[in-house]
Amino acid sequence: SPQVTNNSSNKSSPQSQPLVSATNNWVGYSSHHVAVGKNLFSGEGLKVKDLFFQSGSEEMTAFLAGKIDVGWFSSGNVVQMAAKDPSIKIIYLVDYSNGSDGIIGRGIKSPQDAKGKTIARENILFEKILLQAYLQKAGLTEKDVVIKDLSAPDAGAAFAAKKVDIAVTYEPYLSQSAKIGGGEVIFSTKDTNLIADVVIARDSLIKSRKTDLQAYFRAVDKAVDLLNAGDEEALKIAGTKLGITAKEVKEQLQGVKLFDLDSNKSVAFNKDDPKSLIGNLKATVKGAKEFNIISQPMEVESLYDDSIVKSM
Amino acid sequence: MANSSLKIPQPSPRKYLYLPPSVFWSIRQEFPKWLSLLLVGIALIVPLLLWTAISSLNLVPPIFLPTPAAVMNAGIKMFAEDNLTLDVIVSSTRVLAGFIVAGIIGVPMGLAMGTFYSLDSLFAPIVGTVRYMPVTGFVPLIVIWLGLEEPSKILIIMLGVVLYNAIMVADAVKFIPNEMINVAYTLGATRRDVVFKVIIPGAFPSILDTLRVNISGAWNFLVIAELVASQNGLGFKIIQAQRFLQTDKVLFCIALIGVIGLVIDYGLKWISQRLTPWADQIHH
Amino acid sequence: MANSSLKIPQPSPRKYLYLPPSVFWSIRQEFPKWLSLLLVGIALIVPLLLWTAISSLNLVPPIFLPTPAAVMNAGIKMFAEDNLTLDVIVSSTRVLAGFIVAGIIGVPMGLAMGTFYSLDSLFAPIVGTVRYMPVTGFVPLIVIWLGLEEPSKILIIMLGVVLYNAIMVADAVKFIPNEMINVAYTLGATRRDVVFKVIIPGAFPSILDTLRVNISGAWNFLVIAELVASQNGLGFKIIQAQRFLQTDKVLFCIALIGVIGLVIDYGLKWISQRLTPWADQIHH
Amino acid sequence: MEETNSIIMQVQDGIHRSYSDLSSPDFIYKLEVKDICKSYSTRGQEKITVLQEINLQILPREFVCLVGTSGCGKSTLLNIMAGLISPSSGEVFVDGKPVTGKPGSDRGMVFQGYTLYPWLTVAQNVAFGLQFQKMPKPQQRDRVCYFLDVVGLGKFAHNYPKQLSGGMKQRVAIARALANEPALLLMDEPFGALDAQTKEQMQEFLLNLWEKTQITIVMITHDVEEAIYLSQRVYLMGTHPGKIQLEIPIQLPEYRDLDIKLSSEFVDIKRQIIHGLRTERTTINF
Amino acid sequence: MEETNSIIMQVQDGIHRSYSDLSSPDFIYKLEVKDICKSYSTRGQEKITVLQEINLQILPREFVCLVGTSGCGKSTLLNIMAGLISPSSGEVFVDGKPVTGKPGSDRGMVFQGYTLYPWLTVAQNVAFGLQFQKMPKPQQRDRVCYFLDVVGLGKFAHNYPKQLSGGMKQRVAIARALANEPALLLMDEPFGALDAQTKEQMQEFLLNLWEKTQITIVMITHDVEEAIYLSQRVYLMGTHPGKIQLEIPIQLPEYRDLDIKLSSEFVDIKRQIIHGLRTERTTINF
Ligand SMILES: Nc1ncnc2c1ncn2[C@@H]1O[C@H](COP(=O)(O)OP(=O)(O)OP(=O)(O)O)[C@@H](O)[C@H]1O
Ligand SMILES: Nc1ncnc2c1ncn2[C@@H]1O[C@H](COP(=O)(O)OP(=O)(O)OP(=O)(O)O)[C@@H](O)[C@H]1O
Ligand SMILES: [Mg+2]
Ligand SMILES: [Mg+2]
Repeated sequence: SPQVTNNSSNKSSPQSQPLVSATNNWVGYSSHHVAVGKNLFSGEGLKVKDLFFQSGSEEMTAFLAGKIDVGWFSSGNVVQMAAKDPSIKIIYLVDYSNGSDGIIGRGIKSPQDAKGKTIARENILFEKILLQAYLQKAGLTEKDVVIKDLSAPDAGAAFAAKKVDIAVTYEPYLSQSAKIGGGEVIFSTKDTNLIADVVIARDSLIKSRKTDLQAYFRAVDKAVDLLNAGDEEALKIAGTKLGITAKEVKEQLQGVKLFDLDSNKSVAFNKDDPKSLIGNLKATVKGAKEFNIISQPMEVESLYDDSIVKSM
Repeated sequence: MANSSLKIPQPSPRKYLYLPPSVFWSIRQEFPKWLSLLLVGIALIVPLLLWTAISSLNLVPPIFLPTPAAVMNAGIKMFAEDNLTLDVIVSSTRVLAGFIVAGIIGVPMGLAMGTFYSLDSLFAPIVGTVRYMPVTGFVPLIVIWLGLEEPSKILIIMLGVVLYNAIMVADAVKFIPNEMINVAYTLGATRRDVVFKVIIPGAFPSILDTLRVNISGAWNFLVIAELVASQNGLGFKIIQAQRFLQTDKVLFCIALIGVIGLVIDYGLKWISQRLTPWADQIHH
Repeated sequence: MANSSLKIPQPSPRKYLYLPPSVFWSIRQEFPKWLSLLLVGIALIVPLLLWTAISSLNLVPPIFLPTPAAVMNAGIKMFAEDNLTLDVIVSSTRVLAGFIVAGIIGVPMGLAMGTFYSLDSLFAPIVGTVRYMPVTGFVPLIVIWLGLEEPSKILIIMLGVVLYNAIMVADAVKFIPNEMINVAYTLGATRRDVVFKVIIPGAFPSILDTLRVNISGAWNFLVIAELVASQNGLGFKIIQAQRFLQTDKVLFCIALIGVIGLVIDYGLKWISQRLTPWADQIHH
Repeated sequence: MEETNSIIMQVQDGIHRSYSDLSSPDFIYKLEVKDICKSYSTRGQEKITVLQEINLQILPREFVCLVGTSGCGKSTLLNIMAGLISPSSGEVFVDGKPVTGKPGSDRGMVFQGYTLYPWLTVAQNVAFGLQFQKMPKPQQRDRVCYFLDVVGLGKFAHNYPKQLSGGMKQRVAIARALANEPALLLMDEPFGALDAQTKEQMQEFLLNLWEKTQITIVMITHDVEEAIYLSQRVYLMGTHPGKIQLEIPIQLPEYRDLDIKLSSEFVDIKRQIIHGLRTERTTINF
Repeated sequence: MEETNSIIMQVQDGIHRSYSDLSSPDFIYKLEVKDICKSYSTRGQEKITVLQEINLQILPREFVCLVGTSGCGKSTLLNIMAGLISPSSGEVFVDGKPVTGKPGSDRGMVFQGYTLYPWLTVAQNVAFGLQFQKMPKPQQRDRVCYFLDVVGLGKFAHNYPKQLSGGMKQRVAIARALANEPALLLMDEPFGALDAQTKEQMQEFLLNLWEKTQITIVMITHDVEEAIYLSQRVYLMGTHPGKIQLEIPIQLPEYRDLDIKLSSEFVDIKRQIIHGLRTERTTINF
């Protein structure tokens, strides 16, 4: 299996090397922006190089290319990357989508009604899994409906223009399109662990820069607390990064359940908790295999490394 | 050869065909400056009016097509709060850098292809295949080799344009008459001289046209380029605003790119005219 | 005027400059067919060898650059299992449809702009702004108006190319000498006749060149077009494979597009030569 | 051949008006050029006046030649007559109607640079004007055939212009203008690229055509003998700026043959014109 | 003016070799054309033979004219001599060295279509060849000035070609070829677009230049008088396919003036050539 040498992790004096940390425009990653913006990382004596992507696929490419030390991804993306590079490990649970992602429909009373309907969704693992979870309730699969491959924004537009009956999308498209398109949210990630976002790093980095990572997550933890407390300045920092107002960040975050260090310790990697990340990963790996996105079945245990979180 | 059977009972006052004078439809004749300005004005105002009409009549949901006024407001706010000026500067620099590199590589390549059949044979297969390939497909390789900084963004823009430069310049060189090359030979020119003293000056107006056509291509690739770990730029702003359904911002950025384009187009046309005083002035 | 002070002590056997004969560097002279084929061969094989070398030496991780053999295998599998033939047909149809519409609109528009200053004033602002704008920004509007079926895909491809057609044809029309138009006038041609009998035939070789240049643009926009609710097509396959990090499939599809492009390029060149027997044959 | 000749024969008997007809009050000139001035403004430099107050009248069925030193403005004047260049001031009338800046098929033109359409064969070039008259195809074909024979290019009907020699291109341009049967034929050095033999034949044909049809001809030529042999009046143009220097009526019989070039009247006129040209400011100094 | 004249004066005394020198075994012709054939293959049609077994020798310091009907292949032959067109078979030698298909600055050429560079001013066009000799700028300027004066275009030095008349363009092309001082000057109807006056002046100048320098000149012309007046030998070309029909040595004194055109020898030669041209198959029938 291919091993990508990670330049920044193999260098001798790890302390002098900034940690290259990458996120994308998902609102759940606001804690990263707050940690950067409020100098929480440097407060921990850590140099962090902040990379920001507008699309998950570019971020995945950069990570696999060894240009990133610590990456914030959806668990679906991680499963795909780990299939290519098994040294990639999940070390922290950022959030669960908690209503921020969902499915809107027009005249859909129950999952049974979806049969034969036209559904717009993006061909991305977490959206496929979300739709699968909904259809499964009525024993349906994607084969029983007409799928239109559209990015979440375009799916929203298509629903608003009544070109499709059902659309899988996220906020703010979710509520806006439902309103204009004369429909309602028929399924969402509220109170589920269907869509999880995590932080990953490679084995080598986890070993060589353990202290740095600990400092890193201490800073993130502070940021999460600020956000959860609705700190005005923190929201504003996140908003600036995402191109929205502090108020909008706050609204958006209502559809996201952010995890701090404690809940990471207690929930995230706890096999016994039905809402743990393990459950999410199992579903994701299963979906990925079903959808032929990965060729080999994967051990969920090989996907994460809770040593950093546990050591703190 | 004498088998024809012409009977021409020429009706005495034969009907002759005249060219009726026309201002609007004049071909390469004088054209009043005021009419030109009027038409340009119409061309700019009519789409704006259409847009206003469509958006005010709610033919399209306003979140997907806000009114021009809303877009204008969003723009003013972006300039005031989001430091849009920086985005404009950053994006323009990227486009310019990519475009200059594409010119430095593409134009000589095109000249070489148009001039030498050997180099045409050598480059045509590459130009003929790579030109068709979507640049997005190469983004991973670019990231690996050039990393996430400016060079990869510039390379993406460059790749999108360079082969178009080459093929269009090569096509332009074809139209230089053989006689011009022959004259140079009889005056003692080497092939090198022919390239520098005949082919380059002869193709110069077309090279300028080519660059004017293709600089818009460079702007088209900006969005793709700024997908790669950007912190700013107009393309970045467009994608960012799209993510949160800020259509007014998206449209403002697009319109801004359009205005930049218009300035570039008219500017390059003006420069073209200055640089080639010898060319037939066709208009005015 | 007589102020010159020429002293030309002409060294008796003056050094004259000759053009040394050259096969490889010949300009518009005969060029051996075999050498041309050899060079085309080299141009195709060298990049393949480079690719093989880079990928076999593991200079780039295989997830990003699989070996040609691996890509070939992926391709064979795609043809066998994924019905790639259908994708090729579907994508070609889309490109062709978009391209034909872009030709039907863009070429007359370019002719009109190049011919009439009035229509140039009218269209130039639109061509000069819209050409610069990223098509991606219009996708939501296209979805709302045209829906999710073929028309919106064709429209995206069309939008990507049509203005380039227009501006390039307009530039070509400029190069038709005034005298050709004047001759027609003295023979009783109306402006309409001039357009159809002088300007169109005169610009015809350039129109063909323009179409050949821009059909690759249509293929470039295929990926964007097939982001919109596609179930098949090469662009769709590329996006899908890219999302799921199947670089071998991505590269195979890209290479396939390149091969299609090469065939189109040489085909159009050949057709060009057939259709314009009167043009100077420059090569061979 | 007999039949094709009909094209020339079937015309009214030319009523050769003499120059004195001008006295008639309602007389209408075929072509009248009134107070034409033309100047070009060049970038940075001052205006260059090329033509200054040109006045001339041409009678119906007249054959007039324009001679003058190179660069004196002959081509410019002819283009203004044809309506292709707009004068800076002044007007052009054909049959009393103003046609300034209005080209038309009444005034055929042979250009100094020939200007054939490279994408058309020789035959198609000659037929170019006929299609605008909506002439039926077979008739077009016959006429093209006839005029190509006239200029000796029957065999080259299906060649493209790039396959022709300079003189052959010029002859195609002549055939094209003739085939369109203009009322007024404007020719800019039409026989300049022809060898003596061909030129003589073309001259004879042109004279023949002129005698048998009602056509009015204005021709620029550098060949003084040609001018005298063909025309009824010669305008001598002066230079810097271009103006009409001299008007020489050619008092030779209507029907001329080549021998006339040896007659003493002919030689006298020739001397007169050459003298006129010589007194023009000499532009060449070495 | 005295100083500029030095360009012409500073040459060896011309040793005018007579035609009989040819007997010398190691004699080297200035230009030799050996068994030249040229044919074009046209699409679909058969091959057209344009030149068939052309053989001719030109002595150093000779002035030779080529005459022939339009389309007989004169320009093609001249282009082959210049090395610009490759013959189908045969060879061209300059000073005994083969130069087939090898153009060079030893053979200057004035093209039938002038072909000026539109992006260069008149002066830059004339200077075009000088830059290749790496001539210093001031010297270039002087030479350009001189030759522009010669062709009477001193005032137009900074105009672009599009601002010139046909005859003026032709003169620029002549000046350009002359300024480059070739050993052998090939001219394709160089005075065709010039008025009688200018043409005479150019002829005189050319004769002057030729007498005072070692230049060898081959010139295509349609003006038989010009051919006789200028040259020492006239080649008459026949047509279909092009071949050398007749070679007429001009037995006139070396130093000629315009009056010579009236001498009986001159008229005799003229008659001979015109007769030669007439016996050529007539291509024009009407
Ligand atoms: N590319 C070509 N293809 C076919 N035939 C050609 C081509 N070029 C020239 N010819 C033919 O070659 C012949 C000679 O042409 P050339 O230009 O040498 O004539 P020329 O003697 O210079 O005539 P002119 O006095 O009219 O200039 C012509 O009959 C012409 O039709
Ligand atoms: N576009 C232009 N700009 C400036 N001057 C011009 C332009 N066109 C022509 N001229 C000038 O007008 C004058 C007359 O040109 P024209 O072509 O009418 O001369 P001509 O009498 O036909 O000469 P020739 O016998 O050499 O053909 C020339 O001196 C020329 O320089
Ligand atoms: Mg003229
Ligand atoms: Mg010729």
